[in-house]
Amino acid sequence: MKFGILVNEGPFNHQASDSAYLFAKAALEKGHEIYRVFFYYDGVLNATKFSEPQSDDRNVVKNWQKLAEDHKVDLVVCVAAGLRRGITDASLAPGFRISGLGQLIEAGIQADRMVAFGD
Amino acid sequence: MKFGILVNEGPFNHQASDSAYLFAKAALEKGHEIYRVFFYYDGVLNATKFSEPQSDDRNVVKNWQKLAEDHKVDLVVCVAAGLRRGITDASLAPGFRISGLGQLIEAGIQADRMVAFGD
Amino acid sequence: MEEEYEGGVVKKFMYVNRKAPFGTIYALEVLEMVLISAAFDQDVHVAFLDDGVYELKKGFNPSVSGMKNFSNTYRALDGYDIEKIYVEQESLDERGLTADDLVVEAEVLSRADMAALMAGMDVILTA
Amino acid sequence: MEEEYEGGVVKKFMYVNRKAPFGTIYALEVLEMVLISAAFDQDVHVAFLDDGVYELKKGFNPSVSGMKNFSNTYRALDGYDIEKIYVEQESLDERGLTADDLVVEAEVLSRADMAALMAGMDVILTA
Amino acid sequence: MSILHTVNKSPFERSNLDSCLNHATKGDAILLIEDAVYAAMKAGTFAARMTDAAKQFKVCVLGPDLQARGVDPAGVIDGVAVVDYAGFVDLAAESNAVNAWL
Amino acid sequence: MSILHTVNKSPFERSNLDSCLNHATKGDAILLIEDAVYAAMKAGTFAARMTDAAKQFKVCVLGPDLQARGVDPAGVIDGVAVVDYAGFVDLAAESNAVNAWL
Repeated sequence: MKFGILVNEGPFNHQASDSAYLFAKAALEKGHEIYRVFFYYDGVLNATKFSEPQSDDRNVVKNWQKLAEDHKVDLVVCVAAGLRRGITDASLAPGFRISGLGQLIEAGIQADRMVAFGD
Repeated sequence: MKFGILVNEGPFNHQASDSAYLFAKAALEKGHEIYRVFFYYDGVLNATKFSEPQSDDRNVVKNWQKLAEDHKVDLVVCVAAGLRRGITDASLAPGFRISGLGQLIEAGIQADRMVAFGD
Repeated sequence: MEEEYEGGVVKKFMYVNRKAPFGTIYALEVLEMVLISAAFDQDVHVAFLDDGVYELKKGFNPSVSGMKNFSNTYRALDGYDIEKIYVEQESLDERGLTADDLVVEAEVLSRADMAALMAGMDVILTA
Repeated sequence: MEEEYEGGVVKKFMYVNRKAPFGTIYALEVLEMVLISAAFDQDVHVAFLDDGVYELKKGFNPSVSGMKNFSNTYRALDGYDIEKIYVEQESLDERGLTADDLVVEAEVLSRADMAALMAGMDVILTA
Repeated sequence: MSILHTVNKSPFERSNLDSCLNHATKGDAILLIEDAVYAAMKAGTFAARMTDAAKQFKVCVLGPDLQARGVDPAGVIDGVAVVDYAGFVDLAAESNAVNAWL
Repeated sequence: MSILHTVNKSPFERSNLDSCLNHATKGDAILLIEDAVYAAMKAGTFAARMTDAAKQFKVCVLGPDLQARGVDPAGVIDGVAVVDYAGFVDLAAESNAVNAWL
């Protein structure tokens, strides 16, 4: 089955991003496909390349990047939400791409299920 | 009277930052002093130099910078909260400075009133 | 907004508004989502319940803060062929509002009918 | 944490914990605030009410998510000379908790006494 | 001794305002800002609780936040004062401490 | 036709869970995650509402989020099933759509 995932909140301040990541990982482990992860609202902040969490904490940005690397998951950051919040090409971490909100709607159409995580 | 201000949330997603700015502006207009504005939790995201809001929207980051310029307000971003969330020297907007959480406690001691804005 | 979807699949989408405007950006950014969705030939439903009914209140004027006044955009939704707009009666009642207080002509549904409508959706997007 | 305040002013500070742990980072970052405050010679009070009482619950184990388990830090607060820790009775009751469920020995106050304590503070910091 | 309590969330969505009302003490001021301004409306299920609160405390509401949301000041509960940001600053200055119910 | 509803906030802090319970229909599943797992505890003032809900809906709670918060699965309301992330995925796959009460 194909899942689309929507992430509404940034890393660390809310658990939403962790929950979304663990859901995606579990879905892949069960043989499902992740059609796309779309980052909207403060969710775009998951894609900053400048995050340096403490050594005894998880690294949320790296978690997403590894998922993209290992499973070719499409990580899309909303361009308009990103511009407001300072996520642009200048701050985007490798593994993420910036695109339009239409990519979320398209994921809703193409995926069998959309699952959203937020505040 | 000396006011200290604590900003707990990032720009755009929450009104907290707008409220804090308008409070600070009103206090200055009444002849009070702003001892320091401290940005903690997601509040550190107010200090990104990459934010480019739409032309018909207010520019939260610029609002803070102008306040600092016009009134020499001390805008301090928490180093630990910033590191997690990708606010470091590489992403810091002019007018803000990065320092320790002790600067918040010190503001609490020095200012006559601390006023916090958040989610 | 030039994107066009050619796949031929038509799903029932519901955009659920449950948050008050201005205190957070969710209302505005859900609205941006709804506008984009008009470019895809999908069966779009927009629902307002709980504090989301405040999003449709007449008389917005956020000029002091410089925040965007997106009230007119709700009124323009039918220009995008988005006509299935639903507001929950109980949510209005609890907040002392009536349909006359709203900027759009929406279909007012009971909570039970709103629940039944939601139950038939393929994709539900909330913030 | 080498910062030291030499001004001689001693104010009554209260750090108010009203949020559940893990769902948001507020509990952890308030705790970091409390630890830093130990370096300044102030009269520190730490209060737990509403969902904040969950922060003191025994048995945290966030290993699955890799989030930091900051439970031990509460226990270590007295090592920082932070000894005025208050928990609200009604908040415990509503959540079916008792003082035995907590990782620290805190003074349990009624809601009215908590309100009275708050009323005497100079600086109140919450998240 | 008095405290200025600020509340910024809708009473329909969160328990902040309830918690504030449970912890305010005689003589305190309560200022409703941001989405909490809806609690100042005469109509709706929360009005009784606020009308009662306005008898015990000095309850104020931030005018610019009412205005942004299209709430007519004429619809504000009797005994609740509408203030602007300068009034917010005055309330903070007149109190001994500000307690934000975030 | 059935919906999986997810709720992630404490019922003491926010109205999300209440709103979800008011809009779920017969045959739906409800999964409590993040801070909503507290709603699954046998003790406390919210337990009666959830015990009742567990009779009408398939109510589940995310085990790893219980564990993180030190909530003993033995203290979970009868009729509420504890699932892991794989179980969350199964619930989503078995339903026709997922409705997140954010």
